Amino acid sequence: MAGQALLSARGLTRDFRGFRAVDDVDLDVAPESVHALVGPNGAGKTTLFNLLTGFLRPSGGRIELAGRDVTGLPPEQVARLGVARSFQITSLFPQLSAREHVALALQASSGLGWRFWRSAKLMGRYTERADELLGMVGLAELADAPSESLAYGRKRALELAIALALDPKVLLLDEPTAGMGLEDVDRTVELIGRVRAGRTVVMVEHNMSVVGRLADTVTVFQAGKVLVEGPYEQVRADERVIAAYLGAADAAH
Amino acid sequence: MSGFAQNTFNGLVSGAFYALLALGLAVIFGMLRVVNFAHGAFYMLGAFGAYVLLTEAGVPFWAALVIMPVGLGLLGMALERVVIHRLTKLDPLYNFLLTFGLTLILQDLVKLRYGVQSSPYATPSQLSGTVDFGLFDFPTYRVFILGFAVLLCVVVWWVLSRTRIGMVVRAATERPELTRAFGIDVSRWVTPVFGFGIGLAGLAGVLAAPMRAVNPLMGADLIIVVFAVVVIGGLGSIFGSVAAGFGIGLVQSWGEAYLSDFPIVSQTIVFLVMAAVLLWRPAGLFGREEAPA
Amino acid sequence: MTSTVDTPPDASRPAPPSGLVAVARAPGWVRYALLAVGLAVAAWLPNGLYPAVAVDILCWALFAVAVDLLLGFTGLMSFGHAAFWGTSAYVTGLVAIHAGLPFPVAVLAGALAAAVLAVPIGYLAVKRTGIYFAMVTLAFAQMVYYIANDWRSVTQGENGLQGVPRELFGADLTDDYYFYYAILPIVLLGLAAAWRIVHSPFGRVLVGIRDNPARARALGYPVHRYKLTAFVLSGFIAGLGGGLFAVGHRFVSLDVLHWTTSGKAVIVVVLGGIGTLWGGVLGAAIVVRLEDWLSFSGFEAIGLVTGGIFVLVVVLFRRGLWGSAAALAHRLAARRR
Amino acid sequence: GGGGPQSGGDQKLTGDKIVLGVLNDQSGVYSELSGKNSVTAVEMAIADFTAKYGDKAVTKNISAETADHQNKPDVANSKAQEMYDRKGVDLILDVPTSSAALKVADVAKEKKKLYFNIGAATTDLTGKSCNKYTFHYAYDTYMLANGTGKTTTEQIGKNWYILYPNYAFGQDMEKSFSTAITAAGGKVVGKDGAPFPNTSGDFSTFLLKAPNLTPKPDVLGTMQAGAELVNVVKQYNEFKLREKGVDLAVGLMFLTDIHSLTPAALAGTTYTDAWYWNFDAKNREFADRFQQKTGTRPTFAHAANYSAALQYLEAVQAAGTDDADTVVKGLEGKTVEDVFLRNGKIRAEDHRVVHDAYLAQVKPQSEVAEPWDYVKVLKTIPAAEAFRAPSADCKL
Amino acid sequence: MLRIENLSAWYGEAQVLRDVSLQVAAGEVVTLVGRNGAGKSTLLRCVMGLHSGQRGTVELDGRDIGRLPAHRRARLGLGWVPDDRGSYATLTVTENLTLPPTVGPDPWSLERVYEAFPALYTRRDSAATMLSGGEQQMLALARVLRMGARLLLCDEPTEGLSPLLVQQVGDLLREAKKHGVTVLLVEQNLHFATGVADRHYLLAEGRVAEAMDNSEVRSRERELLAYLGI
Ligand SMILES: Nc1ncnc2c1ncn2[C@@H]1O[C@H](COP(=O)(O)OP(=O)(O)OP(=O)(O)O)[C@@H](O)[C@H]1O
Ligand SMILES: Nc1ncnc2c1ncn2[C@@H]1O[C@H](COP(=O)(O)OP(=O)(O)OP(=O)(O)O)[C@@H](O)[C@H]1O
Ligand SMILES: [Mg+2]
Ligand SMILES: [Mg+2]
Repeated sequence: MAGQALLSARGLTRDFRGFRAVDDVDLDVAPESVHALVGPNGAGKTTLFNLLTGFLRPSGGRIELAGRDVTGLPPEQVARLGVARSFQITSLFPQLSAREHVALALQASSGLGWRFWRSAKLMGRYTERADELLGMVGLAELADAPSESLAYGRKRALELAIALALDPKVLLLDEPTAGMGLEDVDRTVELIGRVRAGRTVVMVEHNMSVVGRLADTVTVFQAGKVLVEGPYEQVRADERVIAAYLGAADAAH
Repeated sequence: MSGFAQNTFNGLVSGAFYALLALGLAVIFGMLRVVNFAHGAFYMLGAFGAYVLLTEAGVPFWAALVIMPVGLGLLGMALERVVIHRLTKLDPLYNFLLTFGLTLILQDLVKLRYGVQSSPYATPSQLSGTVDFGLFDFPTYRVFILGFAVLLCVVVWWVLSRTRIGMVVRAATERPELTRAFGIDVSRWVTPVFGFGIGLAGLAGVLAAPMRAVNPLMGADLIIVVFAVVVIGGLGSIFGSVAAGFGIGLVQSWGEAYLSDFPIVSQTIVFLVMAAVLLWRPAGLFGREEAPA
Repeated sequence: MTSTVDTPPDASRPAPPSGLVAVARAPGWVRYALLAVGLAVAAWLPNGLYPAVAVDILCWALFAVAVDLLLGFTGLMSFGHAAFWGTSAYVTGLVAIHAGLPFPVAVLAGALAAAVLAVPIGYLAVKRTGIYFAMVTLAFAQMVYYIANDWRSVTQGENGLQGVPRELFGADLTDDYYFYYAILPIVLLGLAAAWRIVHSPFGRVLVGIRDNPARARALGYPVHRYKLTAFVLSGFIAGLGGGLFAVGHRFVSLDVLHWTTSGKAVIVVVLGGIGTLWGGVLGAAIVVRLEDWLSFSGFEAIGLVTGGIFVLVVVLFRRGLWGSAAALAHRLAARRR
Repeated sequence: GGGGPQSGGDQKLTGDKIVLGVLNDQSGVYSELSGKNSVTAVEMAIADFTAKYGDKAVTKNISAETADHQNKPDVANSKAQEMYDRKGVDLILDVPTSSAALKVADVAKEKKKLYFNIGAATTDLTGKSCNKYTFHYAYDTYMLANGTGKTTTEQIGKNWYILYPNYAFGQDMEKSFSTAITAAGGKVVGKDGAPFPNTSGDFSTFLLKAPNLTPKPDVLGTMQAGAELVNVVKQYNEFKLREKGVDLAVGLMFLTDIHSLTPAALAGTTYTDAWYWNFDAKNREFADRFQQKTGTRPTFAHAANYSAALQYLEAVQAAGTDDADTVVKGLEGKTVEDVFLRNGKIRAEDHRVVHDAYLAQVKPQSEVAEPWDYVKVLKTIPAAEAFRAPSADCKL
Repeated sequence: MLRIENLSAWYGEAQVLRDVSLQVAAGEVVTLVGRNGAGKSTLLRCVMGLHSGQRGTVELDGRDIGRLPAHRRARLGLGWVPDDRGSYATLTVTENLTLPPTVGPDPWSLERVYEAFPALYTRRDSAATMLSGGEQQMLALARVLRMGARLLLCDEPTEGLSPLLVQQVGDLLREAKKHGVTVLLVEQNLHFATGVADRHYLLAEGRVAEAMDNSEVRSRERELLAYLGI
């Protein structure tokens, strides 16, 4: 299994001043799969994301991307290796327009960002592709609006567009549908379904219907540890998961 | 050996001034997120005020020790009401710039009225003797300063960390709007704290008057060193600022005494320490890592 | 160093001083007209002002633009830029005195030295942001000041480096009037470079980093390295100004390294308008001219005036002169539409 | 002064006027010991000159210009140029702060206009930075150190501890002091450079060290100036060093410093003064007139500014022209006597203006009979001894 | 209890609320549904007194509170759960909870809060912004319960909560209601909304498009979902 995994963690641990948020986690994400991480609040999912993307250094353990050791690399390098993420709590550039966000993301993979002697007009080459991506997430008309004026749900969509712009091998989505209206949720699910082709997606999601529709594998966390792992239907029916996470009512429903 | 003890004692006394100033800065920063560049100017006003009170109204040292901090505290509160608080919504840099401008103004106002020459101020007669410590004797006034400063730091630390005041004010400055939505009248809390921080600077000034040259520029260069002290201790950490204040006082005193052949070292030692701290613990020795920017 | 990202980019902290203002989005003819007016004024300046003052304005304009490059476009307020201005002044002076090279070469050497110094200082300083950055740069600049103060054998200490020549292939540049025109092209080049940096892809990344560094990292931008690069570029441009200043005054004193020099540079930028670039040029012209006038006016309290300007600008019109004018023009244009 | 007035007919004054420029610190640390009151002193000189010559004066159109250099050499540079070029200034006076003083010397040389420095102490003005158009009035580090070091060693105590601020001025002073002390048969048992600027304002480390040295020093020589001097003296008293048998000698002190420290704090302290207002009747008469105009007693810098302005006007009067080269020729080697210059001589070799100096001692508070009368003169140091011999570094 | 009459609000020149009128009776739980950007959060901020560009009437218990500053409104018993959760980075969890003064007759004790949210208890000494997203959401809700507010203004309180916790929040709100607390709830999750609320307002483009009761919402669920999405 470990051999085929695109992204894998071994014994991953992270402490915060004596508090262990992620505790000896082994995780294998198969290439071109959609892998969902679920679990109660505070189980350590976001922390795991931060570890995988280099925003946090692990206190122990090892992370491999396509067989390469990426433990402890800074986030920008992880990003350059083809791992893109969205943020659970919206994180944008308040004064830039939606299009500029996407252009900035598209540019990141080229060395253009260092050209302080060239004209910014060069970035115009990304406009077309940016508009295309914005169209995909339903933001075509809002391309010129500064991101601070977007309502919350739109910001989530923009997060997704930015992550896609990086054309990543691995896409890490932290609660991509949180705060969205149902239609937007459907659109997002459909979008993820579309972009997953040729990519690996890891997502944190509390909306079980989204998980059910997309995920090949589901890992359930509790208190920093892996509780259960398996296909959706199997996990969903698991007693432990119902007790710790889903709750009886929801499971019945 | 007695030389070493004396140098240590001296280091603690000049550290007491750093500590008092750093404490005021830390209170204001920790609570209001304002780096008060004018802190040195208020220190100067404290010393000058004591001088003016004495020469123009015959007010003695002990009375000045109460009047100046209170008076400057009120001035600080007015200042907070009129300008500082308008800027707290913005980047903290604006308040830094504002207080920088204020420093220039305050210095020049005093200069216009009283000139740049240092003004005389005598040690209060009750404290003009020396205390015998066996190995060495030491000016009573210095002993007084050390005791007073330590006491004050402890009291302030206790009030701010053990009572509700600190908590409310921190909340009020971090998210004024939200805090108001919880039924807390933000301005009623924030303004006095700013005044209090300024009052501390004024107090340090009055204490300095008998020991240091009293002139309009006395706080100008000092404040930069105090900034470095505060960076070392951890900006906003009350304990860190006080500890770093005393620590830097000691290090400087020892440096002067034992490294006098390397003037460049003893002069830049504060900054060297700061560079080292930045490399090792960017948030300062006792500072908490802020949510990353 | 620990870092977390799962906090809002800065709900608690308001956005840094705003950048890209209306002028950048003004119609082309407006921009060309402004450029033409600016060049015309620059060409005329020493005829209307005392040439030595005009030379100072040019140098300070470069300095201010360098500071704004960091403050307005990277969100980093350096309160220690005197370190670069001053270091370049000293190196320029030493090269000019000892090597007898044409002054542009000496100035270039000075600016390079400033850029080199900016590497270690920047490396340490960019670990911190916001107000911490200001305090850290301030402290390091003060350290450079003390070193220059103590390193008498090279810097001549308090007496300053006297007799910096204005060598340019034997041309007689003793008259400031001609010297002004000799340095004008260098200054314009420096300003153009700053403009180009701001309006380059690199500049866009800087603005992104300014507004949300964590996000920029997640996009794959090495934030610290970008900031450091901006810091070094800014140090270089400040160094150009400082070197010309040294040649302009034909000597270098410790004052070029003092923290009040850093403070003055920030005043100039704030008065002109943070994040406007050209505001710095305007601010330099006003502050330098004003100080010149004040010192002959017999008014003793210069600090009262500069401090007063500072307070007024910060409290009443934070956009500064250029920013306010641009915003006004923008609003008028919008109303007409 | 010598030389009769020229006939009014063939005056060769540029613009038919004489303009004296006072360039000094009007807002900073030197603004009281010199500053605006120096302008008043120069105006008094103009009035006295005009009164003296009446209609025979080379011109009646004499005025004073002034500018604040804020102790910044770059400002001094621009102001000096502007004064010479735009304000028609014939002579620049004062210019405290060594770096500014040296810079203005450069300007004077280049513009070929006269410059009388009064406020600065550096001997470089008459050493490696001397030039044809620059004259150094009043005092310099050599005079201060030599006067105090030598005379105090002879009269008060042989063993010295020297505390100096660690920058150019302080280091020069320390060297000159040590030389003077040793030459007079004294000994420097310890010396320390204190940080400059000393931001903490604390000198106690050094002051505590002094009485514990062996042999125990008789005199603490402090080279600090201005506010730092105030700090040293306050702490000297705090640690009761005088009671412990260590007397105080000060490198550079002005009347205004004594005023701000109070004689009580300084009683017994020795220093070298270039001039003292209550030395004799002549000085006192000038001081009275000065006080009427300014409300305060003159420092030596004020008197020197008066004297310098007057001597320049006399020289122009004698030459009948304000042409700089001619005036310089007239000044060189001239012996002069006025309220400030006693046994004065303008040396041709290096343009040092030499004159009598005075070793002064601060009176105890009880002996202070009237405001500002703070010192008694212990000894008059003759002009020939007071200043160093012309330096080989100086090539005019 | 709460009456809003002809409320309009602007951001700069853009109008986001247009003559909104609605009422919430004492003891009622009323939801506000609407698409992203419909102006729901803005409405809550207007009620709280935190939005500067507004016009119209806001009455609490028949008293016009439109001119009162936010802290006075809070003292009358308003409790706000902001959409960004409003955690204080400079305060610990316990401090976040004890910061607001009590403003109503039935404040929760700290013990009761920790019993209801054990996760908060384990993290009680951490800075609030270091909590996970869901924990912060719990904290925000717990905070207003501790104030004992009579009228809760909850902005999407279930966002980011695990299913189990969503149920718990539902229970809490029902429980609070039993104790006479009134709730104005902004919610995207219709299923959740019908579970706790008595009535619903549909906000569209800054106007109240419809007022509905539970049965109506259930019967028109498909249609509403479609509408909310478009
Ligand atoms: N920087 C930090 N310092 C201290 N504790 C932290 C830090 N970051 C996270 N934690 C703690 O670690 C635990 C796991 O947090 P994490 O954000 O990973 O949870 P999560 O699974 O993403 O939860 P949610 O679904 O609510 O987002 C939480 O209890 C949280 O309080
Ligand atoms: N600070 C702001 N500046 C300008 N416009 C804003 C601002 N905040 C919100 N808006 C705009 O006001 C409108 C209403 O926003 P509001 O946040 O009230 O919507 P909402 O219904 O709460 O949406 P969501 O469900 O996404 O939270 C949106 O169109 C939004 O773009
Ligand atoms: Mg999370
Ligand atoms: Mg909302």
